[in-house]
Amino acid sequence: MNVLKSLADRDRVFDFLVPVESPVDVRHGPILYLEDVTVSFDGFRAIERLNLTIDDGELRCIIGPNGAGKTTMMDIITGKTRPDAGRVWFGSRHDLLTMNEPEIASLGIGRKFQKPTTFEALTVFENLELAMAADKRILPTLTARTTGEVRSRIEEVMTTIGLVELRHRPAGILSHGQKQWLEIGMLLMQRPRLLLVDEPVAGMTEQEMERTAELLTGLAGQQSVVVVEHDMGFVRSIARTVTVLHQGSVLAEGRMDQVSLDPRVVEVYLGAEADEEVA
Amino acid sequence: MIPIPTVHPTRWLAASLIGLGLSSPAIAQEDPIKVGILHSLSGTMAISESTLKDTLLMLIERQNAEGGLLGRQIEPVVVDPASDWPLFAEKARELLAQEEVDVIFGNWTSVSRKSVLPVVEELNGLLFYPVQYEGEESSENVFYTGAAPNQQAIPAVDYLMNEVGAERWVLAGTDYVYPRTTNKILEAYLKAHGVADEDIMVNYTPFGHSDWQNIVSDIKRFGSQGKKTAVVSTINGDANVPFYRELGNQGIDAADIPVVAFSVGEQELSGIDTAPLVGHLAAWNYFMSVDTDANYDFIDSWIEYTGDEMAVTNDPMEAHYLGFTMWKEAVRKAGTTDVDAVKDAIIGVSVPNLSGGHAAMMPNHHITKPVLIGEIQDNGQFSIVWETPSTVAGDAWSDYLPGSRDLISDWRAPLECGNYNVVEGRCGGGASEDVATAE
Amino acid sequence: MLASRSWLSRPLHERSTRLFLGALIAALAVVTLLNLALPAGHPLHVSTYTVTLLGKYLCYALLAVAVDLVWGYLGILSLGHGAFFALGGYAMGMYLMRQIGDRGVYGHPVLPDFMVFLDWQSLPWYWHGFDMAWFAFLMVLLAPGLLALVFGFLAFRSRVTGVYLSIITQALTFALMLAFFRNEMGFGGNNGLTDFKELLGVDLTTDATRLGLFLATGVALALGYVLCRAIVASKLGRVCVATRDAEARTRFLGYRVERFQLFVFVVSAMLAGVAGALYVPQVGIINPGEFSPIFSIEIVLWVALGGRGTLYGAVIGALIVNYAKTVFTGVMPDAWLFALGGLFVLVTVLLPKGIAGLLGYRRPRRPPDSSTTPREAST
Amino acid sequence: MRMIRSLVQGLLCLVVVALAAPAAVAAPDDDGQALLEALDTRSYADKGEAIEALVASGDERTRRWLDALLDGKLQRHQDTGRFVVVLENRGRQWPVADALSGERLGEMSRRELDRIGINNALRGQLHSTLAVLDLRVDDVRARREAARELLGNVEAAMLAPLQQRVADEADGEVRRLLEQAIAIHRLGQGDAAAVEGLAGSLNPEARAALRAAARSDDVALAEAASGALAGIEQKLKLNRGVETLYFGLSLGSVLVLAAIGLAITFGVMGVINMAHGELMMLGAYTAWGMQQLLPGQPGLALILSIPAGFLVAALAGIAIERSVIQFLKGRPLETLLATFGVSLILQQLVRTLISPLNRSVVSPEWMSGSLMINEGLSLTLNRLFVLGFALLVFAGLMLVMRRTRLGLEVRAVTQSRAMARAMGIRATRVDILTFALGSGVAGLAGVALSQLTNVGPNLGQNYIIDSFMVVVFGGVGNLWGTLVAGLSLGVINQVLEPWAGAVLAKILVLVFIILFIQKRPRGLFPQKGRAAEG
Repeated sequence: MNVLKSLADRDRVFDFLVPVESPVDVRHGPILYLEDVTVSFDGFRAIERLNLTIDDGELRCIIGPNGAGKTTMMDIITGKTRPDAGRVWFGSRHDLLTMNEPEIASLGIGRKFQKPTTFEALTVFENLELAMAADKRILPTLTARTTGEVRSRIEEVMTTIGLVELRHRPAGILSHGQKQWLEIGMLLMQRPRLLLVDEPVAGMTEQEMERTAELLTGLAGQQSVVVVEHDMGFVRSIARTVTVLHQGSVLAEGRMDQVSLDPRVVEVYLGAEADEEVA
Repeated sequence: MIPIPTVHPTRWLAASLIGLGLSSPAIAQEDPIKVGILHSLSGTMAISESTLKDTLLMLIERQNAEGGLLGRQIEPVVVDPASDWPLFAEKARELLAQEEVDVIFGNWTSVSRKSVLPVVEELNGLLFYPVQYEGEESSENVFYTGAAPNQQAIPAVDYLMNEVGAERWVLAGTDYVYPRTTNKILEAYLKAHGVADEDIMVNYTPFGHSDWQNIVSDIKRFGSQGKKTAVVSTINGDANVPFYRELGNQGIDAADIPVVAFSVGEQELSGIDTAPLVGHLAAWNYFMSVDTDANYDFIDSWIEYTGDEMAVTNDPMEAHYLGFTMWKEAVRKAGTTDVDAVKDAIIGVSVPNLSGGHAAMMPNHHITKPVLIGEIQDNGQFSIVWETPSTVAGDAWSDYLPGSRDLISDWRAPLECGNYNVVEGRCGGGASEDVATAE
Repeated sequence: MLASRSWLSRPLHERSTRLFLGALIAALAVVTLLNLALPAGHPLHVSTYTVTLLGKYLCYALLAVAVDLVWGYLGILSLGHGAFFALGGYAMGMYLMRQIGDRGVYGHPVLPDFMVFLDWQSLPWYWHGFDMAWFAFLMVLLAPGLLALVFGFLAFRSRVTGVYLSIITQALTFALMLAFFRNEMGFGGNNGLTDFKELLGVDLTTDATRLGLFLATGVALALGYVLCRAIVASKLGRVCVATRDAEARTRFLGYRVERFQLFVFVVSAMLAGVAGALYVPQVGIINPGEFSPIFSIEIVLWVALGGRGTLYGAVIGALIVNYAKTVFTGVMPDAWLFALGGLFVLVTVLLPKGIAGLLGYRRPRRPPDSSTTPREAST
Repeated sequence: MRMIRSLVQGLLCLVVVALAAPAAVAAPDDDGQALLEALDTRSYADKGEAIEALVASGDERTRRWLDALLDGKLQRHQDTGRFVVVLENRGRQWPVADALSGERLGEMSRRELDRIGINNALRGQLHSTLAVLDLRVDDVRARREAARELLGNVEAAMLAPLQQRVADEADGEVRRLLEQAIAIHRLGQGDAAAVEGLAGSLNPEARAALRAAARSDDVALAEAASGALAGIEQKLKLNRGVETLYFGLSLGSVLVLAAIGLAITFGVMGVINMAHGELMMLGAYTAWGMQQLLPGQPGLALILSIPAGFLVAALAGIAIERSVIQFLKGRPLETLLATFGVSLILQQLVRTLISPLNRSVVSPEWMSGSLMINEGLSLTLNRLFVLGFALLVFAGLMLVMRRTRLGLEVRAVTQSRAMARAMGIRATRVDILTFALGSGVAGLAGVALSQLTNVGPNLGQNYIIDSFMVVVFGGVGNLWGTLVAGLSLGVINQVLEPWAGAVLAKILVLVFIILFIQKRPRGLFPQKGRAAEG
C-alpha cells in the first residue's frame, strides 16, 4: 500500500534533493566571491587563478577579448562547469561548487545566455510563466494554476520588456532582439539576487540598447548584476566598475575611464577591440 | 491502399469498420470447399513454412484436377501470420470466423500452435499440424500428422545406443519447449538404460544462435573422454548452419562424434554446404531418398509444380500430404465437410505413406509412422541406414514424464477425452465441467 | 488530492479533447450496436472477430499514446516501450494462468501446465499473489512502473540523451526478451502464457466478454488520453516541452529536469503496462515476442506516422498501421511487407508531421517543427 | 576382427596398387563383378567382410571403388545389375560411369539406381583401410594425414606391418604419429609401458586412451595414466586461454564488420540506417550469386564477390540515399523510420525474387578446416580469415578517412556542414559518397558472413541490433571506438559464455552496455561533431 503512496507523491521520494531555501547571507561582505578559480579543457587553461568579488546590489561589467574566459566563468558560477581548483561562494553561506544548476538557480542566480535561448515552441506568456519563481517540484508544477496575481506579475514584466502584444505568439517567431528581451524578462520573473547577463545587446538596435541599459541600471541596487559585453559603447553607458579579463585571469579592475587608460588593457584588449570595430 | 483519413477519427473508424466488414466476402451455400492455409510467409519462420504453403497449393491443385471433392472444387485461402505468434491466433480466427474455412492446415512452431489452439477449440475448427513436436497435447480439434517424441527421438537414441554404441550423450537444443521436453524425455530414457549423470551433457542456446565456437569445443572436450560420444541435436532452423559449419571446421566428423538431428531435413541441408556433414544423422519419418514409387511420383509432381529441378521434399511436406489425404478420405466417408462429422470419420482412416507402409489416424489424433534414420550425403540427401521394422503409433503423452505418465487420449465415444487420467479415472482437462464448477 | 481534480479536468474544456472523446465514444457505441443489434450475416454486422480485432487496435492506440507522451513532449525517443507493454501483459497473463487452476491438461491444482511438464516442483516465489486479482492488477502498474523508475533514474541522472538513450532503451527490451525466452525464468519461455480460461470469473471465450473487453479498452484509452492531455496541458507539460527544446535553459530556471523526465517516463511506462494487460486477454497469448526491439520500433512508427506531439495523432497512426497490417496480410500475403514498408517510407518522406499534419484541425499551439533542428534531430 | 588378416596381405601387395594406373580396362572374365556383388548386401557386417575381400584381392581398382563407396556413389542398376560409379549425384538424372571398365554410360535416372549404402561404422573401417593404403604414397602430407587417421584405429594384427612402416618411414612426424598410434593401441591392451609414449601428447585420441586407462582396475596402469594426464591438463590450460581469446576476437571481428559500416553512415552522417542489415544481406547474396556464376570454383567466386559485394551494396546504398534519405536532411529520426520501411521491402524483395529459403554458400578448401597450432589447439580457418578480413577493412577505412580527399571532406562536413559548404565542399556529393561507402562496407561484411552463417532473408535482422550496440558503445562517429567496442564485447561475451551459458552471457553483455552508458553517456570514445550532439 505504501508503495502506492510513494508513487502518488513521487516528489517526496527525493526529499534529500530538495534544496534548503535559506536566504543569502550578505551581512559580511560580497554576494559573489571567486577565489583562485582554475579550470582547463584538455590542456588549455580557460580560467587561471581567477579572483573576483561582486558586492550586493552592484552592477559590474566584465570585458575581455574572445577566449578570455568570460563565458566559462559564468558556467562555473551557474554550476554548468566544475573548476579544477578554487572556491566559489554565494554570500557567505552557500558554496556553489557543491550544487547543481537547478539548486543554484533556485538560490537566486539568474543567467542569460550569450546566444538567446528561449522555449521556441512555447508562447511568450508561457516562457515567462515557467521562469517565474515558484515551487518547482513535480506535483506543485503539475497542479499549478495561473492565478490572477501570477498574471499581473507576468503582464508587468511583459510591459517592461515590451512584448505585451506578442504574448500569445510562440517564442520561435520572435526577432533576435525580442528573444534577447524575452530572456531578460525570464530572468526578471525569477526574482534573482544575482543576474549574470552574457552579451545582452548583441543584435539590438540603438534604442533597444538604450532601453536595455536603463533596465539593467534600474535593476542594480535591489539586485546585483554582472554584464559581460563586447560593445564598448554600451559598457561605457552603464559601467560603474569594469573588470578586464585576459587569458583567464583579471588583468585590470576599476572605473571605466581608469581601465581604458591602463596600457596593458589598451594593448591586449582595446587594440583588439579597435580591430573588431574595423572588421 | 488503406484509407488515409483526411477527416475526423469517427468517420474514419466507421469507414474502417465497413472495410473490415467487406474484407470478408459474403458466403453463399453451394460454393467451393475452403481450405485455410496458415503458414508464415514472412518473418523468421518463412524459411521453413513457405514451402508447406506451396505443398498444399499443389495438393489442392491436383485434387481439383481430379474433379475436386464431393463434386465441389477446393479453394485455398492463404493468409500470412508473419511468424508473429499472436497474429497466428488472430489469423486463425479470421479463417474460421470470417472466411469460414472447412479445415486449416498450418503452423510450424509449438508456440504458434499453442496460440492457435484456444481459437480452434472455441470455434470448433479443424487443424492439421504437420511438424514433429514435443507431444504433451491432444486436442479434440487438432490432428497431429508430425512425429511425437516416441516416433522420432526415442528410436534415434536406440539406434545410437545399439548400432553405434554411444555411451556419452550431448543433448544440445534451442531453448524452447520442443527441445526442453524432448531432452527431458531422453534424459529419463537414458537414465532408465543405465547412463550415468556425468555422461549426459545438456546445453541450450537461443534462437538463431550463430556463434558456436565455445559450445562445439565443449562438445569436443566432452567427447574426448575415451567413451563413444553422440550428440542429439534439437537445434532449430537457422542456428543449424553455423553449428554444422563450426563442427566441420573444428574437425568433428561423424565417425568420432555423430550428431543426430531432429530438425534438420533436406530443406535445411539445401541451405548448407554439406561437405563437412557427411555421415551425421537425422531421424525422420520420411526422407526424399526413400525408394518407393509413391515417393518418386510425389517428388516428380513437386518438381513439376515448383519448376525447379533441384527442389527438395521433406518430412513436414509428407506430413501435410498425409494429413490432406486423410482429411479427403474422411470427408468422402462422412459425405460432408462438417467438422464434427469429419472428426468422427477420420479416426481409423488409413492411407499409404510415401515411405512405405500405411499411416492410420489413431484415436488420440496422432498417426502411425515408420521411423527412419538417415546419414547426410554430400548431395544434401540422406542415405537411410536404419528403420523401424513396422510403423510406430504416435503417443500424445510421454511415458517418461512424471506429469503425463498416467494420461491417455481417446477421442472416440464414450471416453472423448484428450487427457484421461487412468489412475484417478477422470478426464483432467479443462473440458470437464464438473471440475470447473468444483473450483 | 483535491487540487488534482482541477488539473485533471482541465483537458475536458479543450475542444480537441472533446472532439477526440466524442469520436471515441461514438465509435464504441456504433461497434457495440452493430455487433449486438444486427443479425450475423447482415452486411453491416460487426462480428465478434472484428470486435476483438478492434479491441487489439485500441490497446495499441493506448500504447502509442504512452510513447507519444515521452517522445512528442519530452523528446525522449524510447525504442524500448514494448518492454513495459509486455511486462503489463505478463502480469495479466500470470493472473489468467492462475485462474486456470486445476483445469490445465495435467489437472495440477497450482502449477501451470508448462511448469508441470518441465517438472517444476513448486511455484516460483514471484508467481505468488497473482491468484489475487487486485495484486495482479497492481502489478500491471508496478512492474513496468518500477522498471521505468530504476532505468529512468539511472539514465536521466547521468544525463544520457539522444540516440544513446534510444539505444539503451533498445538494449533494455532486447535483454528482457532474451531473459524471458529462457525457460529457467519460469515464464513459459518461447511459448509464453496461453490457453486462458476466465477473467474475474467470467468465461473469456463468450462474445459478451469479448465485447466487454473491447469496451473496457476503449474506456482505458479515453482515460489514458485525458490523463496525458491533462499532463501536457499543465505547467508540468510546458516544462516538458521546455526540456525538450532547451534542456540547459530549463535547468537554469531551477527545474530539476531529470525528475520531470523520470515522472513522465514512469507514467508513460504504466500506461503501456495497462495497454499490455488489456491486450493479453483479447489476443489470448503473451510471449517474449512482445519484447522484440522490432516491435518497439514499430510502435514509434505508428506515432511518427500519425504525427508526434499531438497524442490523437498517435492513436490514428496505431489504428491505421495495424488495420493496414490486418488487411494486407489477408489480401496480399506475399506482398504485404512491400505495402507496409512503402507506407512507412512515403509517409516519413512526404508527411514530416504525420497524418495529424494533414488534418484541418490543429491545437492552438502548432506542433513543434523543432524536429528539424540538428540538436533535436539526434534525439 | 577378421579383416585384419586380409589387411596385412593387402599391405604386402599394396606396392603394386600404389603404382598401378587408376583406370584399367576390365578383363573379359572380371572377378571385380563378383567382389562388388559381395558388397551389395543389406547386412553391414557382410559388407565389412566384402571390403576386406576387396582389399585382399589387391585389385588395382580397389581404391576407386572404395572412394566411390565412401561417397555413396557406388551404385547398381536395378534391372541390368550393372555396377556404376555416379559422377554427379544432384537432381534426378545422374551421369554415371561403369564401375568395372570406367567407361562413361551417359545419364541414368536416380529412380533406376540402387545405392550400395554404408554407415558410420563402415565409414570408419574404410577410413582406416584407406589410411593404411595411403601410408605408402609419396606425398608426405598424405602420409601424415593417414598416420593421424590411424590414431586410435590400430588393430592388433596391424602392429607388425606398422612397426615395419615406422622403421622404413623417412618423415619424423609420420614416425611420431605412428608410434603414438601404436602406443594408444598398446595402452588399450593394458600395457603400462605405453604411457611413456603418450605422456605430454596433446592429441585428443591419446588423451582419450589415457583417460580410459586411468579408469582401469590395474592400479599401476591407472596411476601412471592419471599422472600423464595431469601433466597434459597443465599444458591444456594455456590452450584453453588462447582458445577463448581467439573465440572472443573472432566473434568481435564479426561484430566490428557488421558495425563499421554503420559507424560511417550513422556516426558521420547521423543517418540511423535500419536497412544496414539488409545491405549486408545483399552482400551475402552476391557471394552466393557469384558461386552460381562460377560453379566449381568457390574460392575464385568468393574472392570476386568481395569487390562485387561492395559494389552491389554501395549501389543499393546510393539508391536509398537518393530516393529517401536526401529528403530527410537533418531529420535522422525520420531516417530511422523510413529506412526501417526500406529494410522490410528489401527483405521481402529477396524472398520473392530469389527464395524465402536459405542459400548455401560453399566454403572453398582453403577456408574450411582449421589451422593446427599444436595437437590440442587449432584455430578454425574460416573465422581466422574473417578476423583478418575485418582488420583489413578497418585499416582500409582508416586510410580512406585519413588520407583521401573524400575522407577530409567527410570529416569537414561532420564538424560543420555549413562551414564545409562555405568552403566550397559539395555536401550533397559527400553525403552520397559517404553513404555509398558505409553501405559498401556493409556489403563486405555480408560477403564475410556468408562464410559463417545462413545466407537468407533474415540475415540482416540478426545483426542490426548488435551493430547499433557496438557503434553506440564505442562512441558514435568514432571508427576506433567501433573497433575496440566490437572486439572487447566479443571477448567479454566469450569469456562469460562457458560459465554463464550463451543466453545469459548475451544478457549480461547488454546490461553491461546499459550501465556503461550511464557512466560514460557518450560511449568509449566520445567525439565532437554533429552526430555526437544530443
